[in-house]
Amino acid sequence: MADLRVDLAGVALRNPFLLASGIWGESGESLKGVWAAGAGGVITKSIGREPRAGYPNPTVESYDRWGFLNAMGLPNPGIEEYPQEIAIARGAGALVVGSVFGHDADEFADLAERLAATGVAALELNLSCPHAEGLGAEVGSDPGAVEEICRAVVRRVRLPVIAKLTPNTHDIAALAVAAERAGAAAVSAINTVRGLSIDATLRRPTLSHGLGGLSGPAIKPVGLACVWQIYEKVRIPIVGVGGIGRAEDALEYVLAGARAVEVGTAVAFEGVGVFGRLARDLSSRLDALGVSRLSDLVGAAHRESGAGATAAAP
Amino acid sequence: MADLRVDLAGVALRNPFLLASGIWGESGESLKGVWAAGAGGVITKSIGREPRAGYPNPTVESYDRWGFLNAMGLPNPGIEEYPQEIAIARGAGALVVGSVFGHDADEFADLAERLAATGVAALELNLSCPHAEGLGAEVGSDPGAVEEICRAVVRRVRLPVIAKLTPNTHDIAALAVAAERAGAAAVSAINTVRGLSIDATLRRPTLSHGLGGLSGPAIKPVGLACVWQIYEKVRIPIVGVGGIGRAEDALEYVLAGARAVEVGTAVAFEGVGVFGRLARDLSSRLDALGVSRLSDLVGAAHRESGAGATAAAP
Amino acid sequence: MRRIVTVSERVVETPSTVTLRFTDPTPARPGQFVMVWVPGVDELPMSLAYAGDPKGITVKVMGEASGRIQSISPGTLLGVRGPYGNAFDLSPRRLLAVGGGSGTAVLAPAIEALVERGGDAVAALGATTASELLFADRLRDAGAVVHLATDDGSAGAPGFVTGVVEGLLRHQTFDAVWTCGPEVMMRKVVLAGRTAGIPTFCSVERWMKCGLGLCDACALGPYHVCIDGPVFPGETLLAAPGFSEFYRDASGRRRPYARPSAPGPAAHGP
Amino acid sequence: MRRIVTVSERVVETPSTVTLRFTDPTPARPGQFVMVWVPGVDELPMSLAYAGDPKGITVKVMGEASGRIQSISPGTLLGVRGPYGNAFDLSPRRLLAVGGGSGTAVLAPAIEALVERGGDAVAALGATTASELLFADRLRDAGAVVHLATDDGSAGAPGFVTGVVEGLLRHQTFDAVWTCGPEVMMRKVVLAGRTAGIPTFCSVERWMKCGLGLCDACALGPYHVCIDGPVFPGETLLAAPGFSEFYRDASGRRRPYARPSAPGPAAHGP
Ligand SMILES: Cc1cc2nc3c(=O)[nH]c(=O)nc-3n(C[C@H](O)[C@H](O)[C@H](O)COP(=O)(O)OP(=O)(O)OC[C@H]3O[C@@H](n4cnc5c(N)ncnc54)[C@H](O)[C@@H]3O)c2cc1C
Ligand SMILES: Cc1cc2nc3c(=O)[nH]c(=O)nc-3n(C[C@H](O)[C@H](O)[C@H](O)COP(=O)(O)OP(=O)(O)OC[C@H]3O[C@@H](n4cnc5c(N)ncnc54)[C@H](O)[C@@H]3O)c2cc1C
Ligand SMILES: Cc1cc2nc3c(=O)[nH]c(=O)nc-3n(C[C@H](O)[C@H](O)[C@H](O)COP(=O)(O)O)c2cc1C
Ligand SMILES: Cc1cc2nc3c(=O)[nH]c(=O)nc-3n(C[C@H](O)[C@H](O)[C@H](O)COP(=O)(O)O)c2cc1C
Ligand code: FES
Ligand code: FES
Repeated sequence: MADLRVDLAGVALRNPFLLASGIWGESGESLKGVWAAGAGGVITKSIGREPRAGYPNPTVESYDRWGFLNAMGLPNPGIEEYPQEIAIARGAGALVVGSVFGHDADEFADLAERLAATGVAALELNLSCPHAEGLGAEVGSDPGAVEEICRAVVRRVRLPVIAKLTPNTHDIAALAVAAERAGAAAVSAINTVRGLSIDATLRRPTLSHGLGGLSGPAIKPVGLACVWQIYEKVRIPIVGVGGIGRAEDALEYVLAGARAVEVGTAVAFEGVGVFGRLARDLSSRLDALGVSRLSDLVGAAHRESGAGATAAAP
Repeated sequence: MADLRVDLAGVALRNPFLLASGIWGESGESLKGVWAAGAGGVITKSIGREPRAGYPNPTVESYDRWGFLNAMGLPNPGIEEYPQEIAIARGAGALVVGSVFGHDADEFADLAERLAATGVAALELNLSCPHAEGLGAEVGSDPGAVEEICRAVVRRVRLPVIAKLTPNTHDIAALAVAAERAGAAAVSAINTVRGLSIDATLRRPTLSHGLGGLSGPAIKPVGLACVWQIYEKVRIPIVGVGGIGRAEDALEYVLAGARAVEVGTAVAFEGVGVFGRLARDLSSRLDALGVSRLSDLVGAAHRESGAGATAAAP
Repeated sequence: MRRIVTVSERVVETPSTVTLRFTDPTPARPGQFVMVWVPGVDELPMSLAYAGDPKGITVKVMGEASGRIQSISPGTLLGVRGPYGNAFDLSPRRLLAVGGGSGTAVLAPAIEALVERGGDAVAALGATTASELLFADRLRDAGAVVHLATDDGSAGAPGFVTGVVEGLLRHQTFDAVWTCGPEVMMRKVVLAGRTAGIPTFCSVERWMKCGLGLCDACALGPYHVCIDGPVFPGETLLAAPGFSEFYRDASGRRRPYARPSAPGPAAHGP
Repeated sequence: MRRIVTVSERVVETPSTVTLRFTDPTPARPGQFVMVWVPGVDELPMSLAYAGDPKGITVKVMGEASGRIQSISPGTLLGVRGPYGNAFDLSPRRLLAVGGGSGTAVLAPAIEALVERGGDAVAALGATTASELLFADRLRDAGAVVHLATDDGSAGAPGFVTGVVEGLLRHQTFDAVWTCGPEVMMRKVVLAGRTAGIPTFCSVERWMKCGLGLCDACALGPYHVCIDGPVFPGETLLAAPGFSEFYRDASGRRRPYARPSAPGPAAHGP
């Protein structure tokens, strides 16, 4: 049996599969269920200062097996009430990563500090929500802002800080470099890809917010490209996210440079059992490949590929 | 029967469906075939100064019915030899739009001038190829460069100039604004979305170039979001591209703000007969909706949608 | 995938509930729900009060969105996706169905289907007052024996319907009990079923956004109502943290159910 | 979708051609081709010389990529996608098959399948010299009557195989003629078939990139060899601009076929 354990910036994971933020992440019982299903760790819903109801419905549009478009609007119970949910998950032994979002560096740092006090193993900064004004990607596509926010958080908490980056930019590697420079312990990529769906009969966008973010199998190539480009520019570990639902997807992300991965949409497509399946299948796949430790493969596609294959593109 | 004719920046199209650049566009006989199949017009492969072989194979990766990833590397016969292909298409009565790519404004302008001499009805500038170094999106994600190139071309040719924009940016509307300011007659959006695919067994990218561009149904939400965002910022017409294969897709693009659309990947998925089908189906769909002229619907989703729905996001 | 449907009929059922019918060929089973989009207003989970053709939803005014849905006239376009969730098991030979207020809406098509398959059904319906009793005639027409209760005693037994239920369980035998209504009411029904040794099945409501098992809005203990429910065995619910105690609002915050009846997802009961 | 296969066997067929076998369960019909990816080298269209299990391709050294493919040893991993394109129609009762050089590779499995279905096959194979004659024994084993021609007269009739074909068409009757080889050769075969009033079918080659009808690399007049071919009726080709006159290189430029034999996609003939 191949060894799936990974060290993510000092956090020991029993396997590389983390629950992605925003999926099954509002309630402690759900986080606990994901951990029980075999995840290597669970990332909370992105938490803000105040409770937030998010946008009115419709908030999700589904495409036949290849993706979702969502504009939830960052609903969350707020930092006051959310710690009780983390406590439930931690009570069950879950490794919890806390996710936060904010309007500026100070708010990020405050929230990070408060979440850190709940016993989470690491913090993920949501610098990348594609559909919330003044939050997320609006800040997150500017390397200067990314650096400032990461620096503010790193100064305030002792936990590893993971900067979650947006693909809605021409140069995600520059964002990763900014995060690294600021002392982030890792970066995760990608958040959703900006998209829109329209109902032609009603002549209007189907999501109440209009613009949303695409997730699921359709964005796997985009996520792989981002991880690939980031791997060529930074030395801190990368967490791959986007369209992962089968062990093979995860393996591709690892080969592109990811040390761990997050699983979101697949939880809805496949059910929470996907976590157990992913770990089992990845282990057998590695055995078949004659690889004893997953971590030996991190970034291996950069080393094996021929001349033309590594050429970086804009 | 609803009226599908559209006026695209002074170019009269019999219907809104143009062949997208790079699909079936290298040979005159193929362009002629697309016209005969019922397209409203055909856009040539992007033509450069010299003949270009493109990247070695593999150049295309296919995903089950929802997309392709390609890194062709802009193969083209070069401006010397290509006019004979245009002549074949024009000889059959086809409305031809010439596409060009270059390294700088001068090269774009030279090529545009030479293509203009072949009798094309308009010129599309490929400012957006996601996988060719020093070409395409590398230039095309900088509004300043877009403006400079468009201005240089507009000065040299009398034909309508269409700037084809990349979605691999945080703000495509800013690119459109730059093109409009420079005198472009229209913009088209989108070119492919940057992506990568990896073969886990071989531990290497599957395309010889590594990074490529995603096309097909998977990118329709991305294209719609781009057209939507551009429509809110410019007055020149928009040509929608990305994942259009059914009349409903085209209608969604029109409602989002597109005056005409381009069809690429669907030609491979559905065969060239897709053009006749699209026009027929769109016409019946408009009849069912009680709409007599397609052009009345351009941007209608912006007008009909409620408060929350029109909120622009980053 | 979402369909756009046209409302073909609007029926005022009670002063606070209205049924809207529409044709939608997607097959559904009694107990399932759809996400109903009123463009420009909201998209809400609604049980299918009619699961065949034409489909129908029976809406009680709770707040802004349900108010807007109610006032919809025939010819209006709605977006519909689903059906989602599980259905009632139609195998019981002898059924007791307990509806609190508009909770009867989801029970009605299931009772009809069960009787059609040869089962016997007794229905106990409760409401605040006589005029708010829902689908009593519809269920009688279907062949069910109908018992009534009203808080104000204006029809049937005075008081909560749970009183009627306890009596029925003492004097008759059933293979199963179905119930839909406020969770405090359902809890009592489940406990009464436990005492009588009869399995209970509750249709529960939680705030919903995706309806797809993605967003966690509908979390009820370890379950997601949109995919694991809405129908749960009563014993499962008794063991689930939160049942009849709190629900989560749009932000995911826990909100207690006020007693005996309260605003909240399952508040449209007696 | 691409599969990664392991080369199980390497057979040297002639001094310039080698067959590679590999197991790949995807069903294929004789006449179809696959895109074969040699990691780090190139991906090339290759006809299936064996369409059953294990599959096989027979490769002639033409340039760098085919040279690298040839030298591949058992155990090597290859990427394979497809099969793509159409197949030979196996209904003729009496067939004449005309192979020029390694063009015989694609004919062989189709001839075997036709004979297996009860058809009679006569094969006329041409090559530059005796040692380059491909699959003569394989076709005899399959039950075909085999005629040979070599440019240098070292085996069979001296000169081009088209001479043999003209003789066969004069003295025997056939339901159909299949051919694969240089286009100038195929053109002659098509014209001979026309004179004899027998339908001809040619397997043609063009530069290929996508193999999916997307990129236009394989354009041959109004057709795309990857989806409309590789097998075309001879009369269709005679009417197609470019047939036997030019092909397109990787940039899409027209390149004339030099005569009588030339470098280019279909140049690996007699
Ligand atoms: C599976 C299921 C089936 C349902 N079936 C029916 C039915 O057949 N008939 C019927 O009248 N109602 C039904 N409901 C309840 C309905 O979805 C709404 O909750 C109710 O109509 C109130 O909506 P409102 O926006 O008017 O109220 P609001 O003024 O917005 O709020 C009143 C209360 O309704 C609840 N609510 C609002 N939005 C939602 C939402 N998206 N999801 C869940 N609860 C929400 C909240 O608890 C809120 O406190 C069902 C709910 C679920 C989960
Ligand atoms: C449908 C089809 C079936 C084929 N079947 C066989 C077969 O069974 N056996 C066999 O040996 N060859 C076959 N070929 C030809 C083969 O694909 C190559 O063209 C040939 O091997 C030369 O490759 P090279 O790279 O070594 O040559 P290069 O040195 O690259 O070039 C020599 C010539 O080969 C041609 N060529 C190179 N790359 C390609 C390409 N991607 N697509 C088409 N032509 C190309 C060009 O005309 C070039 O001038 C087939 C081609 C097609 C289109
Ligand atoms: C419904 C939904 C809600 C999400 N909410 C958040 C969030 O709160 N914070 C965040 O960082 N990412 C959020 N995401 C993004 C995911 O964490 C993930 O980056 C993205 O969905 C791509 O992964 P996937 O394809 O596996 O879903 C959300 C995604 C979805 C689908
Ligand atoms: C194989 C291929 C080649 C392409 N070549 C070009 C090109 O030369 N110039 C260009 O502007 N766009 C090119 N594109 C982009 C398409 O024109 C189009 O913008 C994109 O594919 C999205 O549309 P679709 O989803 O309908 O394919 C190419 C796309 C594909 C798939
Ligand atoms: S409504 Fe989103 S998980 Fe149930
Ligand atoms: S090889 Fe691309 S169209 Fe045929």
